[in-house]
Amino acid sequence: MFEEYNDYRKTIRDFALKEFTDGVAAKYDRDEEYPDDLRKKSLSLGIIDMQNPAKILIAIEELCRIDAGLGISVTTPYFGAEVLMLFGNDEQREFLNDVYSGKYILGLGVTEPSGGSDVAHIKTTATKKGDKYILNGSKMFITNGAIADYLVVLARTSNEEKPHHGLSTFLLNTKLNGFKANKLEGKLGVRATNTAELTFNNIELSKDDLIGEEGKGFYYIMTFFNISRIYVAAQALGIAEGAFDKILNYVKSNEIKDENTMFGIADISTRIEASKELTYNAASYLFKFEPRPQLTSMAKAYAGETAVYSSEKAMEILGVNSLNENVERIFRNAKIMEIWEGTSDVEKLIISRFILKGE
Amino acid sequence: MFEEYNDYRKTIRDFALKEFTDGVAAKYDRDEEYPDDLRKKSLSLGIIDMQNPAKILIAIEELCRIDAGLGISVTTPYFGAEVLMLFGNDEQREFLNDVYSGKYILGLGVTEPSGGSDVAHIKTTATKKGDKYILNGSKMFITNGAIADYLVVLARTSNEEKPHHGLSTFLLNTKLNGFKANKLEGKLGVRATNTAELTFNNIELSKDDLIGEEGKGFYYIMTFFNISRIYVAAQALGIAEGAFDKILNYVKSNEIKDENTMFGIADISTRIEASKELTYNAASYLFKFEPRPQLTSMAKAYAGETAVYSSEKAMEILGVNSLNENVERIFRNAKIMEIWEGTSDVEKLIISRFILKGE
Amino acid sequence: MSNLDEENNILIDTVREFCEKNIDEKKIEEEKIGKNMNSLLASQGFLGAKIGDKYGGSALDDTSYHIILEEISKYSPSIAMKIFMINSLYMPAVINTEYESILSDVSSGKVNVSVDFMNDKYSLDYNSNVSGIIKNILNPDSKNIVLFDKKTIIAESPFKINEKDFMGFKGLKFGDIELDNKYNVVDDKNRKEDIILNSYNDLSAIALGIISGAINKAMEYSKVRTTFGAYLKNYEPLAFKLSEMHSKENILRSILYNNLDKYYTFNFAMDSIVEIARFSVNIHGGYGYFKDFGVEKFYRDAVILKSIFYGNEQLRQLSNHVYSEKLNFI
Amino acid sequence: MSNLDEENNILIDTVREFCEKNIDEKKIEEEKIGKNMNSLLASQGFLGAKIGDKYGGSALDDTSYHIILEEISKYSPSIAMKIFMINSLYMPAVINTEYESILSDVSSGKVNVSVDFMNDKYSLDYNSNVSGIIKNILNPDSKNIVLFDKKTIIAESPFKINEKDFMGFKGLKFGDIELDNKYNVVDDKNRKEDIILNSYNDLSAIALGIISGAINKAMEYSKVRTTFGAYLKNYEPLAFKLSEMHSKENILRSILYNNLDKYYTFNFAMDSIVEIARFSVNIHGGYGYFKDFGVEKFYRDAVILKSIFYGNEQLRQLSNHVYSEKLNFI
Repeated sequence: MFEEYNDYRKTIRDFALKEFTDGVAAKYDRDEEYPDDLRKKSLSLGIIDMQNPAKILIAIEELCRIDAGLGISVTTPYFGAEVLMLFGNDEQREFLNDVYSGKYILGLGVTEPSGGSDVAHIKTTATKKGDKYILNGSKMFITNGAIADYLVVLARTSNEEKPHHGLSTFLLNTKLNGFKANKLEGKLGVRATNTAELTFNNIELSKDDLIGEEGKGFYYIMTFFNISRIYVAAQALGIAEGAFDKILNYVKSNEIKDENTMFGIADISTRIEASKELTYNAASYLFKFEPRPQLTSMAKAYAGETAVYSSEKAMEILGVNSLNENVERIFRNAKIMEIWEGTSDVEKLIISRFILKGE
Repeated sequence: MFEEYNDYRKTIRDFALKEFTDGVAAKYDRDEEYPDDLRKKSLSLGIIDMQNPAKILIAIEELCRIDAGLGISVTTPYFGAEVLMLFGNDEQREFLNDVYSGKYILGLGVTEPSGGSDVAHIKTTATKKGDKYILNGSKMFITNGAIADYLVVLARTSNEEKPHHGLSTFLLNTKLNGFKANKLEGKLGVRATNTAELTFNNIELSKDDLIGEEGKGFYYIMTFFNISRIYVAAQALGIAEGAFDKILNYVKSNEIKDENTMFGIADISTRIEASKELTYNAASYLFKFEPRPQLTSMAKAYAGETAVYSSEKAMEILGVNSLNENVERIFRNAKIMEIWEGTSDVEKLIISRFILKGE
Repeated sequence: MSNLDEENNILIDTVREFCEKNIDEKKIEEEKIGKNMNSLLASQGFLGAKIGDKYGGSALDDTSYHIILEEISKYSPSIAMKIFMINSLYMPAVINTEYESILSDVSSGKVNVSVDFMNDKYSLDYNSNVSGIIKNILNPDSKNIVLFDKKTIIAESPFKINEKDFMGFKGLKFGDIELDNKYNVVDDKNRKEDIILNSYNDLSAIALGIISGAINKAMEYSKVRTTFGAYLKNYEPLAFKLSEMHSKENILRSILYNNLDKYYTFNFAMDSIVEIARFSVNIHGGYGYFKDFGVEKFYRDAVILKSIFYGNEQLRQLSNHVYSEKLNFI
Repeated sequence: MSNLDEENNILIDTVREFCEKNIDEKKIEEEKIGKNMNSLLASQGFLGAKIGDKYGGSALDDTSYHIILEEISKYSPSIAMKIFMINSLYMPAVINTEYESILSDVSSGKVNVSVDFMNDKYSLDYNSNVSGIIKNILNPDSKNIVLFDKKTIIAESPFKINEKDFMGFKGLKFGDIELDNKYNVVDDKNRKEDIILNSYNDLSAIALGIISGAINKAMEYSKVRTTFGAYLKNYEPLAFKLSEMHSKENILRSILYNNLDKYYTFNFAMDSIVEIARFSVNIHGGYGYFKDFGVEKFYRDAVILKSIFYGNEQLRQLSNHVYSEKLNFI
């Protein structure tokens, strides 16, 4: 299913090699600045085609292979779009065109300061008042938080016995009164991406801002994560491959032949191959609408660990030569793969739950 | 490519569940005896179809999932057949029908006491004398060695500058004078399989016993290993799955729910899924005659390690309950997967060589 | 091992000499530990290593006991397990009870005793009768067996034994017992957990012996075996890994004899043992898979030791122990 | 740590108190180790911990030196690295040479010095001129720098520095130097290998501090952070893993201060450090990825420390060391 896109893959790779030069990547990393110019350039080349998930996956992999900070930055302005696509009304889906065209940057506001991966217990509320909802609360670690024009936000609309029953999703215009974004600085890696803490202070939402039905938000978000996880797997796969590229380049150009390094190459390449097959296989089920969440979680957890493993091995094999920002940046970027959109621990619980249910 | 055989898979599984009962498996394990009756039964049901490598792979996986000692025993009487199939003359290929029908048991004699995985430096000689070859030397760890009717044997026919240039393959009738097989006992696992040390004392081979061309034996054997490795991967995959079955069964029937065990289940199932995809993917290239040896080696090395990992985890998770011969037998069987047909170390050198060559 | 004194070193030499002369583990595995071996072990004072001298034991201190367990495990994990069961499990259960006088026959090798590790369920009645099945027990051919029910009890022979073949600690008999026997209470509490907790260092000593025996086999082999034209020890990935394992062996020895917190020592032992034993088998290639080379037994016994004595329950204990400690920082 | 005496414990308390009061690693990473901090470190005798008193140093024994490195690393791996570079790398290169008198200014914090770890190539001419590029050097703003060519030489400032941002040991300046400087020979041999070998225990002490700092952060966090309605420490897979890491920390401390073979200790330290630092970040979830929580620095510095000081070359040394040892068995 992915081999047919080999030409597309090459286009993406060429773009990344040309635009994500070491100097550019290092600069955005140092400055912790969102690369809006690169986003626009990628848009003008039509690199992301939201109609084709296989192409999105490939684009993410190939871009992150060159630089994950920039790669994620240019592929993330659509983050959360699937919620609107699957559950939004006509108008909201119409709105997505402006996201795809780059007019608007989108983001997803789910995680909260006290919550982490525990989505069901979020505390942000959207209290119904006439035909409005009043939004109050805060969100944490929100990608695009300080640059997004709109955010898909999860909030509590009612208190139910089962906490995840009372949640709903809204499309929030960040220009509204009461919205505040505080850009978070000092990230270990993927520093070109924008991350923010948000506060909602009596923001007035209209009922048209509700996405789908009230009370179904938890389900919408879980459905979304079952999709978006595959893209995180692709990010991780790209990072692992990028780290391995550095190793191969170093080994070849220094004519390193010792067997311990050869064993390292075998181990890393095997894990990368396994990550790739897990990711593509899970994606192929997902993209023909037969999702197997345990396969997606396996792909994400395994590829995430492989990204970290490969990048640490790059540091180890290159030794003192790794103290080069274009290598150590990869290892700093890799770490987030075990953290966002469900830590590896959460993935493991998902996997075991499905496995035990499944037989 | 493998899903179309799901019915066949079920047939095999049913056969194994019926015939490879715990009692039967334990008995052959204890007695270290080759299960010739089971071999005949499997033949009468036509379980192995040498014309269809995908079915062989599935049969090996499913049989080893129930018991590797018996599973390998009934699928190994054809061991070495591919050498004849690919490089033999018409008569030798004709002879294979008697192997497939079960009239003869075949085996492969490559490894030597001093050699291990170092095939190029074997010491057995086949010295030309008129139109005969006189075979002298010894072989070690030969599967089917003491029960085979015929063996594909690698021997040195000339001394060349590059040692692997002087090797040739022969089809040896084990009834010939000068052949001696000493069954090796005291194996850690797969004890139902037959393993022997062989000595060749002035055995007279005719030139018709030569397989293919003189001096090409090393190449034939390497080609063979590039095929047979995928079947070892399938053995290992089956063992890993079998160990995991024991874990799931234990966890479910004892209603174990603690998170540490859940993490274990996630880790094991992820590695098994990765082993499966690596194996099937490598096999699919191989079976359409586009072998990618590095993928095959990755599959074998990874699945072998996973077999050991899963079976050790079964011992750990079942704790004192694992002291049951039907569980600990799996862990004893698993170990051979990292050893035969190229230790994991050799696989790693193959992988890295291909990777460095490949780019 | 600078922390061991002259006397300790003499003991080490004595035990090694004994083992070299008397222990053929292959034979022990085939024929089980028999009468002769029992007498030999008794005459050396090994069987009753920790038993008091009024019962003919050696009343050794912990360090000496650990030296014996370590050194014997290098040759025969089975014998070490037998000594361990007597001194670390059985004796603590019976000491200060009416059963303690049996220790005389135990330390002299006249009778076997055993302890049920499994979480078997028994039925006790008012006529001091215990029934049920003991599964997978080492030393079923025992005079009596300590069982852990709500209380700590002792079941009296004769036992109806269903002997089974088993691949771990093969020098000991193994099997199931169909219980229909007399029993006596030796403690009103189930002392299993506390007895095993107290034996952590003893188990670490056995683990150290297994680790040491396996690595030494592997290192010796790596010096004499050639492949692809060079000694195995010249293949760096193998040499590095063996050297790292050898480092761990020495670390374990250091912390055991320096008496570091037993939870840490035991965790480290259990964390290393299987990987080390497994890799020692790997180093031997095909030979490692055969009993004759004397290395696969370490792998078997390593895995079995861990299966019996280390699981979630022990990790829970470690974790409780760690979280109840005053942290060394801030 | 029963192996440490009263005096050692007083030193530990002193260093901790100093760190608590004076070290704000976030600020140090942002502003680099500045004049004030240098004076403070000098006044405590840390900068010249091993330097003799004729040069104003503290002339400490190894144990005291390791205590300082460990304790400071828990707060600021950067400061520990600075102290290490002076005492373990620079001083051994210059002692007993005409340069040793500079140690006065070093121990008082007046001048920086540095050592080039990279395998950089230089050109030396007969006018005592050295040219070439020093890549990726910590403390480029130094009075002079030890270089390892065929001989051990010292290049004299002023240096043409191309400062770079760098994510490890961020309290120190970092960059490349375009060399066109005077040099002097301090030893006719390249002493890099022997100097680093001699510093194994010192590096292990820094590693121990990083490990300890990371685990303590993680354990504290696991006691206060809740998720899915329970404290993190109540999620067994996390608690077990933290407890196992805490065990390793204590093992490393035990073998370091008990003076086990330095090869073993260093291997164990390098084998554990990255996994422990990484997992300590993981425990913190999203927060772990941000500088504010003070844990990601341990991960960065752990990986960098290992990249600089532990690779095939060190494994080769370990392996040679192990294979040249008399084995403890047979």
